[in-house]
Amino acid sequence: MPYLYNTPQDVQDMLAAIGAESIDELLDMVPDELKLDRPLDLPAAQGEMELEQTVGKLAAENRHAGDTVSFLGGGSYDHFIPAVVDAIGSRGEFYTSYTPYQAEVAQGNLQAMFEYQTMVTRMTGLEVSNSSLYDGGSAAAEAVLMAIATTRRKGRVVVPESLHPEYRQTIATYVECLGVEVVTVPTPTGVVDPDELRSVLDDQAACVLLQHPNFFGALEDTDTVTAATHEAGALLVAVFDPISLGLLKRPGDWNGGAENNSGADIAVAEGQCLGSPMAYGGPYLGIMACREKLVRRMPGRIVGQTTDRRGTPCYTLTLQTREQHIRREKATSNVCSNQGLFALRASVYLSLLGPEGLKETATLCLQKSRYLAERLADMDRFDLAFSAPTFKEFVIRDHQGKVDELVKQSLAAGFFAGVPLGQFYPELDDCLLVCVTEKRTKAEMDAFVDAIDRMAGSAGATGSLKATAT
Amino acid sequence: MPYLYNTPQDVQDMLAAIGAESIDELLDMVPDELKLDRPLDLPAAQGEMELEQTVGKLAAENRHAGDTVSFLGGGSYDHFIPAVVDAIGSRGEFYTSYTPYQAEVAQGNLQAMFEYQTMVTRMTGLEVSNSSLYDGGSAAAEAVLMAIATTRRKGRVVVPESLHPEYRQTIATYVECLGVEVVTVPTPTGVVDPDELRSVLDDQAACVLLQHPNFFGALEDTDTVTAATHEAGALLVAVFDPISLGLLKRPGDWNGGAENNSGADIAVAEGQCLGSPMAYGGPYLGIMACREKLVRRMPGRIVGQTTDRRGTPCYTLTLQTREQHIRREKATSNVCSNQGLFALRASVYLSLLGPEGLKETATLCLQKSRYLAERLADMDRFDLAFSAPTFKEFVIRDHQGKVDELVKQSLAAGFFAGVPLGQFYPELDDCLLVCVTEKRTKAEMDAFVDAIDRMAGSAGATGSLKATAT
Amino acid sequence: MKNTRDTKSLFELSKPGRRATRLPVCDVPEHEITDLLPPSVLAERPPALPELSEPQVVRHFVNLSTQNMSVDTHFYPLGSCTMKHNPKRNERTAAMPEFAHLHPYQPEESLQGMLRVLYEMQEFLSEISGLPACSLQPAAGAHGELTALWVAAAYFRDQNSIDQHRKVLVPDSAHGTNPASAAMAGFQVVTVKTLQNGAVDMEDFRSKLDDQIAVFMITNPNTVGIFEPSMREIADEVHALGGLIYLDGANMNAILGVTRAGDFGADMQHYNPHKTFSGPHGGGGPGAGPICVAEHLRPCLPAPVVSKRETPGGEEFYLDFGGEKSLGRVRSFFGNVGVLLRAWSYIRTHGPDGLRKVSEHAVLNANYLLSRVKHFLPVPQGDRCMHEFVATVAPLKSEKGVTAMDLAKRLLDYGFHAPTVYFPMTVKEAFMIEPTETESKETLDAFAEVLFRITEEDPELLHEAPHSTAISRPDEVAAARKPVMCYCGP
Amino acid sequence: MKNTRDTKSLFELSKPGRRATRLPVCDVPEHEITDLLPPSVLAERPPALPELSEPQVVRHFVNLSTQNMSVDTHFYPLGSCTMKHNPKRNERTAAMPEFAHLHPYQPEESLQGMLRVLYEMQEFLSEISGLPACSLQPAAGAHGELTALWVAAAYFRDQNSIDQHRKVLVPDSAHGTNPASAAMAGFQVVTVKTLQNGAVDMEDFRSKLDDQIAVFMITNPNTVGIFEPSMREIADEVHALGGLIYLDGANMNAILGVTRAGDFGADMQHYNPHKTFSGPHGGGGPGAGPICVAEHLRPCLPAPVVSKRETPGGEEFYLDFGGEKSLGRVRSFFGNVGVLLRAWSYIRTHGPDGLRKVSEHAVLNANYLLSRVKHFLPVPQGDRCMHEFVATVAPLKSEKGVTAMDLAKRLLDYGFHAPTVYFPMTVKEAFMIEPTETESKETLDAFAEVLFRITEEDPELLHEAPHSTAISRPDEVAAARKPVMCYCGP
Ligand SMILES: Cc1ncc(COP(=O)(O)O)c(C=O)c1O
Ligand SMILES: Cc1ncc(COP(=O)(O)O)c(C=O)c1O
Repeated sequence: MPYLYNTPQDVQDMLAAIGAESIDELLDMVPDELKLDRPLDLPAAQGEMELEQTVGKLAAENRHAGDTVSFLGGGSYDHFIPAVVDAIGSRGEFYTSYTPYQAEVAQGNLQAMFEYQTMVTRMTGLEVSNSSLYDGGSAAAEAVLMAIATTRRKGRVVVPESLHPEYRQTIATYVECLGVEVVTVPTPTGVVDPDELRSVLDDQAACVLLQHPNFFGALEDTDTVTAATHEAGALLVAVFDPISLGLLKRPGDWNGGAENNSGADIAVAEGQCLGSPMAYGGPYLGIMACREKLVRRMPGRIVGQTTDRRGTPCYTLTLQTREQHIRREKATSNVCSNQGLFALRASVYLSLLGPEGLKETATLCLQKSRYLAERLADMDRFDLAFSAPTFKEFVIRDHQGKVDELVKQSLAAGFFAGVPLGQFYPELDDCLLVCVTEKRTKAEMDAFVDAIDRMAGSAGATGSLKATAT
Repeated sequence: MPYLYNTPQDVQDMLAAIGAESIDELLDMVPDELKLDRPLDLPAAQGEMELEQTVGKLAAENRHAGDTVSFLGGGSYDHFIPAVVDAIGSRGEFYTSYTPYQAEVAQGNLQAMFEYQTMVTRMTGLEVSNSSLYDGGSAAAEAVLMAIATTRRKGRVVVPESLHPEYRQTIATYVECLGVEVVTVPTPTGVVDPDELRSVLDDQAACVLLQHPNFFGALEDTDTVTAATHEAGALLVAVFDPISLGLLKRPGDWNGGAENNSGADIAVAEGQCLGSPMAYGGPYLGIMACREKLVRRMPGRIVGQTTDRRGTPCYTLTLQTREQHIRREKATSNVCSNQGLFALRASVYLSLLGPEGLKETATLCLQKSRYLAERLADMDRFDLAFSAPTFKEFVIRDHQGKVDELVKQSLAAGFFAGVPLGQFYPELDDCLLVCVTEKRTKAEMDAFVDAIDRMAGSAGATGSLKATAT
Repeated sequence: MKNTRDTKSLFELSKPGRRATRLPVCDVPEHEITDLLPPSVLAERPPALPELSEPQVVRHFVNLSTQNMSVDTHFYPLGSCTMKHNPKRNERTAAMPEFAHLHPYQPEESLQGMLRVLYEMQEFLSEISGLPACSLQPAAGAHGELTALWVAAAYFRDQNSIDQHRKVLVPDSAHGTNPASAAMAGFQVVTVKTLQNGAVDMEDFRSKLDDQIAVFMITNPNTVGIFEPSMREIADEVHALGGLIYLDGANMNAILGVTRAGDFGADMQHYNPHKTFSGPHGGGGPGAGPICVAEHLRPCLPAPVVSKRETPGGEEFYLDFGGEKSLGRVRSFFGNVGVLLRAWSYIRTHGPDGLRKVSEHAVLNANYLLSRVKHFLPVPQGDRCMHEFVATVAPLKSEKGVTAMDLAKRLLDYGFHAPTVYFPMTVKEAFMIEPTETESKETLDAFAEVLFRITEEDPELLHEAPHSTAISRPDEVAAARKPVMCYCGP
Repeated sequence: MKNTRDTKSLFELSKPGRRATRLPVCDVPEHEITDLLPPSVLAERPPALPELSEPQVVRHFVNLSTQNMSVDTHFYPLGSCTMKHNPKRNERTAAMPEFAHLHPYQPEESLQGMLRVLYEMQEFLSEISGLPACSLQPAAGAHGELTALWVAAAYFRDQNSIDQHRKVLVPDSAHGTNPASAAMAGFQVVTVKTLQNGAVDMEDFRSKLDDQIAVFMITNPNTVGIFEPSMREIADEVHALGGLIYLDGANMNAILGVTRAGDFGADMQHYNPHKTFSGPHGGGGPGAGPICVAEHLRPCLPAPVVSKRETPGGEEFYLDFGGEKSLGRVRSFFGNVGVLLRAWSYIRTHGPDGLRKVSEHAVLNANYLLSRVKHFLPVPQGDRCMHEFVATVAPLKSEKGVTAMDLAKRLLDYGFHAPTVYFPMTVKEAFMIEPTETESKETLDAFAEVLFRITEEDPELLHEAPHSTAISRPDEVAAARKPVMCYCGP
C-alpha cells in the first residue's frame, strides 16, 4: 500500500510495545459477532498506472466544455479560470491543511479568508461576510433560516419563481421540518411583479428572496421589491451573480442602500464563477454577506483581526459562540467544514481581475449574450420568451416545441445548446435557457446559429412572417 | 501588461527620482542610428483567455502518447510518471529559483541535488555524479571530451554503430573542431563484435562508447568490450538506460568492476525516462557519473556536503574551479545552466520506485516487449532483424519493405508503430525499432497486431512457410 | 527567509491602475451599455477590489501558504479529523478536464463516464457501510447528518408518526454538529451521558429512551476512539421503540472492512470522504457528506441519485429523481463531485484488502502512540483504542498549571501540529490524538519524545508558547468583543 | 514551523520494505528472466535506492522546497540572470498532454501543431534579433554560444579560411561561458580589456585585432548594463578583417524592440529564453539557447530546423535536415521544446508593444534603483544603465572591512535574495543588481532602504551574516578539499 509506512519489522516492534500479539487482537474491541466475516466486495486494488488507465477510459465517455462549445448556465458557469488560480489552489500548504484551529500555524489560511471576507463585503455593499458556506443553494436556505431567527416570523418565506428552482427546492427542504411555509410568487413575465409580491407579504413573512439577474437571466426591479419587502417588515435576501457586479449595483445599495435604511439585508451567491471549475456541480462556494447587526445570527466561520500576546496584528477565528462546536444545538447552524479552498480560489481570481477586469468580464458577457440573443431571435424558429433586459443568460422559445431534439442535435454538432426549462417549469417546456460567458467567441456563436439553421425543420413553420421581415 | 507593476504615477515618480524626462531618454544610451524605428513585426498581444484558445487549436493538431498507443522509443520513452513527480516539480520554490549560488537560501535545491548525485552513483556503481548535463547526447559528447583530456589521446574516439545515431552525430560535432577522428565500428549483427573493435583500438584511441542496451534494444557483451577497451588504455564510456538497471548489471560493475580494476570509467544516460515527459525531445536530463579519480575533469556542477560556521552540516556547490565562471577558457566545460529541475524529478521518481519498483518496471518492460516481439515475429510479414537478447526495444524487418506505409497505416489505426530505421541506417530501411514500456497492455499489443493483420498486403508474400509452421 | 512585505494585506498592496488581467476586445457588435440595461440597475463603478499585478498576486499567496502547517509538510495528529496523506494521483484525476469541466445540466448521454463513477461510488459506499441505499448529495459531514435526519423525518412522516417521534438522543461526547443538525431538522435534542471510557452510560440512556425516540445519533468508534461496547443493545432498544440509529461516520477510518454500520444496527450513516477517503481538507473544506441508509429508508433519500438501466447497446446511467417520498433536494446540483472523485480514486487504489489494511494500521499506529503517551499523560479510556485516543492534561494542570492548550501550543515549536484539544467535552483538558495510518513509527516516536519533554518543561515557557512562530496566542477575547471582520482601509 | 525530521536525507529516511509504488501484475505470458537474458548481464539486486512511502516522499521534498528562495517567493535581483516573474499560464501550456506527451520520432503529420509553434518561434526570434536564420536546438545559453561558434567554424571551413581565422576575442567583463565556449570550439581565446564604465577599451581591442580574428563575442548591453558605445566601430572593424560578431544575448531584456543585433552589426546571437522570455530557472535549469544568424550563415546552422511547404490543402510543417554545410547536430532530438513553448507563450502574450514595454520598464526599474543605491554604494559606470547596474563595495571594504559577500549574505536576513557578487571581474567587489520589470517601486524602495541600513550596520554582524537562516556560510574550502559528493551511509 503506497501510503503506509509500517514495515513488517515495524509492525512487530509496535505490537511488542503495545503488548499485543497481532493487529487482529487490537481489533477485538469490535465484538466478534459484529465483525464482517468476509472481504468487502469491491474491485481489486489498482496501482497508479493502472488506475490512470481506468480513469482515462471513463473520462473518454464524457464530453465537456473543453471539447464542446457550451451555452449552459443556470447557476454553473464556464467562465475563464486563470492559471494562477490553479497554481495557488494546488499549493499543498493550502489544500492539505485543516480549518485554522491553531492560529499560529494557520495565518496563511486565516489571512486569505480575511481578505476573502473583505472582498465579499466590498462586492455586496454589506458589512459582514462569513468565510464561506457549501454552495449557492444551501447558502440561500441558510439565509432564510437567519431571516426567520432574526424576524422571529415563522409563518412564511417568499420566493419568486424566477429564483433558481433548485434553490427553491433546497429552501423548501430546510424549512419543512420547522413548519414554515414557502410561498411561491409566479413570474409569468420572467420577473417579479411587485404588486403580486405585495399581495403575499404580511407580518408573518420572514423574508423575500430576490435573484438578480434572476434564473432566466433577467434583471429584476430590485428597488421596488426591496422597498416592498422592507415595508412589510421582512428581510430582503439578495441572490446575486458575482460576475454581474462588474456592472450592476451591489445588493447592499438596492433601493438607496444603507443611506436610505434599505438595500438587501443578506446577500448570497454561488461563487463557482469566481475561478472554480464546473466539476459537474461541486464542490462550489456559498457566498454570504449581511448587515452588521445580523452577524450574531450568521452561520459559518468568520475570521477576525486581532493582536497576539506580543501585540503583533494577526488573524483568528472569531464569534465562535455562534458555532456548533461551542453552542451545539443552540448554534446558528450545524455547518463545520465549509468551502475554504474555493473561497481562496475566489480571492485569487478577484485579485487577478481587479475592479476593471471584473467590469470588462461583465461587459463581455452582456454584449456577447445580447449578440446571440439577437441572432437566435432573428431565426424563424425562436423568439425571446421574456422582454425584460438580461445580463448573460436569456430564454428562447422554440416555436416547434422541440427543445429536446434541439439539444440532442446541437450536441451532435458540437454544442451544448442550453438548459431545457421544461424540467423546472412545465409551462416553459418549449423554452431553453441560453448562457454566453466571456469565453464564447463570435465565431462559435455564428457556428451555433448555422448548425441550428441546418437542423431538419429549423426553417418554415411559424417563421414565414419573420423571414420576410428580415 | 499583466506582469508589470508600474502605474503611470509610479513611472512619473521614478523618472523624477532618476532625473529623466521620459523612459525614452533612458533608452538613449542606444545610439539613435541603431534604434529600431518601427514596431517589431510580431502577432498582436493576446490575453490569457485568448491565448489559451489559440493554444488549444494548435494542440488539437497534435496526436500524442495519451491518445495514440505508442511503440516509439529510441532514446525517448513513454514510461509512467507518477502524480507526485508533477506535484513536486511544480512547487514554485523549486522551479522559479536559480542555480544555488547563495547556499543559505538554496539548501532545498542543494540537498535535492546531493540526493540525486547519490542515487546516480548507486545506480551506476561509480563514485561520483555531477548534478546534471543537458541531455543524453551532449552528455555522451562531454564524456568523450573528458576522456580525451584524461588520456591526452587526441587521435580518435571509437563509437559502434549500435550507439544512438544522434549521439554519434553530436559527438562528431563536439570533436570536429578539436581535430579528433570519430571511428565508427559497424555492427551488422546488431551488437559490437569485440574483434572488430580491437582492430581499431590503438594508443591514440581515447575512449570507446558502449550503449547497453544499445540503440537496437540489444544487450552488448559488456565484459569483453570493457576488457578490450582497457587493454588498449582507453576509457570505457557506458551509455545506459536507467530503467534497465532494475535488472542489469551497473556499468561500474562491468567486467568485474572496480575489484577487477575495470568497469566503465564514465557512464552517461538520458534521464528523461525517470519521470520527465517526452515533450517532443526536451528538456531532458543528461546523467553523468565517473570514477573518483576523474572528478576534476568532470563537467557540470557538483554539490558537496560540508558544515557551516556553526558546525551545522549543510550543502554547497563544490569543486567550482573546474567551472567556466572561475576558470573561463580553462574550464572543463562551458556548461552553466544545467537541468536541475529534471534531476529533481528523477530523484522524486526514483524515491517513489525504490529498488523493487525499479526492478518491477524493468521486468515488465522486458516481458512485455518480448511478448510483442514474439507476436510480430510470428507474422508472415516480419522477422526480428537481430538475434541478440533485447531489453525493452527490438528491431523488426518488414519483408515487404513498406515501413513508411506501415507507420502511416498504424497511425490511422491509432498506433505509433515505431521508429523507421532507414533514416539512420540506409541498409536498415526495411526495419522498424519497436519499444514496449510497462505502460503498454496486452490488449493494446494484441490490437496492434490485429491492426497490422488487417492492413492491405500484410498476409501472403514471404509468409507462407511460417503460416504453416504455426 | 520570511518575506513580510508581500504578505501585507492585498488592500495595502493595491495601487490604482495596476492590472493582472487583460480581456480580449469584444468581437461582436457592441451596444451602449445604457441601451442594454436600465440606468437604475447600473453601478457607478465596479467594487473596490484590490488592483494588483500577476507577480504580486503569486508572491502574496505563495508566501501566505508557507504560514500554514499542513499534511504535506507536518505531522498533523488532529483528533477526529483524520489528517492522513492526500494522494497526488487523486488530485490529478479530479483536475482532468473531462471531469473538471462538466456542466451539471449537460445531457446525460454526454456524461456517461461521470455518472458511472458516481454510480460505482454509491455502490462502494453501500458495500462499506452495509447499508444498501446511498445519496452522494450532501456537501460535508454535518450536511450529511442533517440530510439523514431529514430522511428520518420523511420516513416518520410517511409512517404518520412524525408527531410522535420527536426526540433525537445524542451522547454528550458527540461532535457539536450532531445536536446542531438535530435542532436544525426540527427535533428535540436529548443529551445522553457517557462513561469515563467514552461508552454510552446505559442507565442514563435507558432513562431517556421512550417512544418519542426518533433517532439515536451514535459515533462509533466514538470520539474517544473506542468501539461502543453496548452497540447492539442500544440498537435493539431503539429499534424496539420504532426509532432509528444514525451513525456519525467520521471515524470510519478505524473500521473499514472490519465491521459495518448496517451490520451493527445502524439504519443510516454519513461518511466524511475528506477524512476516511483521503480528500484534502482545503484549509476548512470542501468536504462531502454522502449518506447510506437501510432499504426501508431508500424512498426518502434526496433526489437525484444515479441509476442504471440496461439498453440494447449495454447499459446507461441516468439521474433518478425519486418519487413522492423523497425528501427533495438539500443543495443545488448533484453534490461535491470533485471530492467524491478523489474518494473513488482512493477506494480503487486500495481494493478490499487495502482498505482493511488502512484501518488495521490506523489502529496499530494509534495504539502504539497510546502505549507511549500513557506513561506521562493519563489516558482515561484505558490501554487500548481504535484509530485515536484521548489523553487528559488535567493532572498536569492541577500539579503545575499546565493546560492542554499549553501543550498544544508548545508542540508547534517542535514542528508538530497540535492534537485536538478540549474535545470531547466529557474528558477534562482533553488531548485527542489521531495519528492516522500514513505516518511512520519514527514520527510517532519523535512525537512521543517531544511531548514527554514538553511535560517536563518550565510551565512559564509553556504558557507563552509557541515561541518560534511569527505570532503567538492571538487575543481571541478582544477579537470577539469588538470584531474586525474585514479590512477597513481604502 | 520548520520540520527537520522529514528533511533528513532520503537515505536516512529509508527503511527496508517500504514501498510507494505498486506496479500491475504482468498481463502477458511471462518467461523466466534467465531464459530471456544471459546471466552475465544480470545484476544480483537492483541499485540501493531509498525505500520510502509516498507521504514520506511528498513531505520530504515539500519541506526541502521551502528552504529555497525563489522568484515566486522573494525579490531576486540576481544580476545577469533576469529573475523575472515566471507566468503560470506558460506552465499550463507546457503541461498540456498535446505538447508534453509528444515523442520526438512521431510522424510529422501527427505533429503539425507542435511544428507550427516551433516554426513561429524561429520567426519570432529572427524578427526580434534582426537575424533571419534560427536554430532552436541548443539546450542553454552556453550551448548556444558553442553552437554559434561551430557555425562560425563551419562557415570559415566552407570559405577555406578556417586555418586563418583562429582567434576569438572576448572582453574581460564577459561571462565565463564565452571564453569557455570559444575554447571548446577549438579557437584561441584572446581577452580584450574594458574600461571603468564597462565599454570595450578600443585601444586594447585594436591592438589585439588582426586578420586571425574569427569571432568577437560581445555582450550588449554588457555585463555592467551599459550599451556598448563603440558597437558600430567594433563591428565594422571586425567585419573588415573577415571576422564575425557574436552577440551574447543574455541581456536582451534591455533592448526588446529597441534595437536589434542584426541592426547593430552582429552576425550571430543566442537567446536565454529562461531569462528574457520568462522561462523558469528550475534551480539551475533547464534553459534553452536558440541562436539566430545572418543569412550567409544559415547553411551552417545545425540540423534540423522547421520549414514550411505549401500543400494543396494549405501548408505543412516539416523538419529540414539541411545540406552539406550544416554543422550537424549539437544534441539529441529537436531541442528544449518545453522551454521554447513557454517563451512562445510569453511572446504571444506581449506582442510587439508589450515586448518593448518589458524592456522599457526593465530599464526604468534598474535606473530607479541605481538612482537610490548610488548615494551609498558607488556605481563606477555612472548615473545611467540599461537593465542592470554594478555597484562596488570596494570603498566599504577598505573603510570597514565589509565585503560584497557580507552585504549579500546580510540581505538574506531581510528577506531579499542577494545580487550577483564578484562578477564581472572587472569591477572590484562587484555588486550586480538586476531588478527586472516585474517588480514594484515599493519593493525597489524597500530593497534600497534595507541595503542602506546594512551598509551602516556593525561589520561584525555582517561578517557572520546571515543570522536568520537555518545555516550560515558553509565551509567551501573544506568542501573542496575533501569533497563529499554523495551520501556515504548504507
Ligand atoms: C465526529 C465528527 N462528526 C461530524 C463532523 C462534521 O463533519 P464536517 O466537518 O465534514 O461537516 C466531524 C468533523 O470534524 C467530526 O469529527
Ligand atoms: C551574460 C551571460 N552569458 C551567458 C550565460 C549562460 O547561459 P546559460 O546559463 O543558459 O548557459 C549567462 C548565464 O548566466 C550570462 O549571464
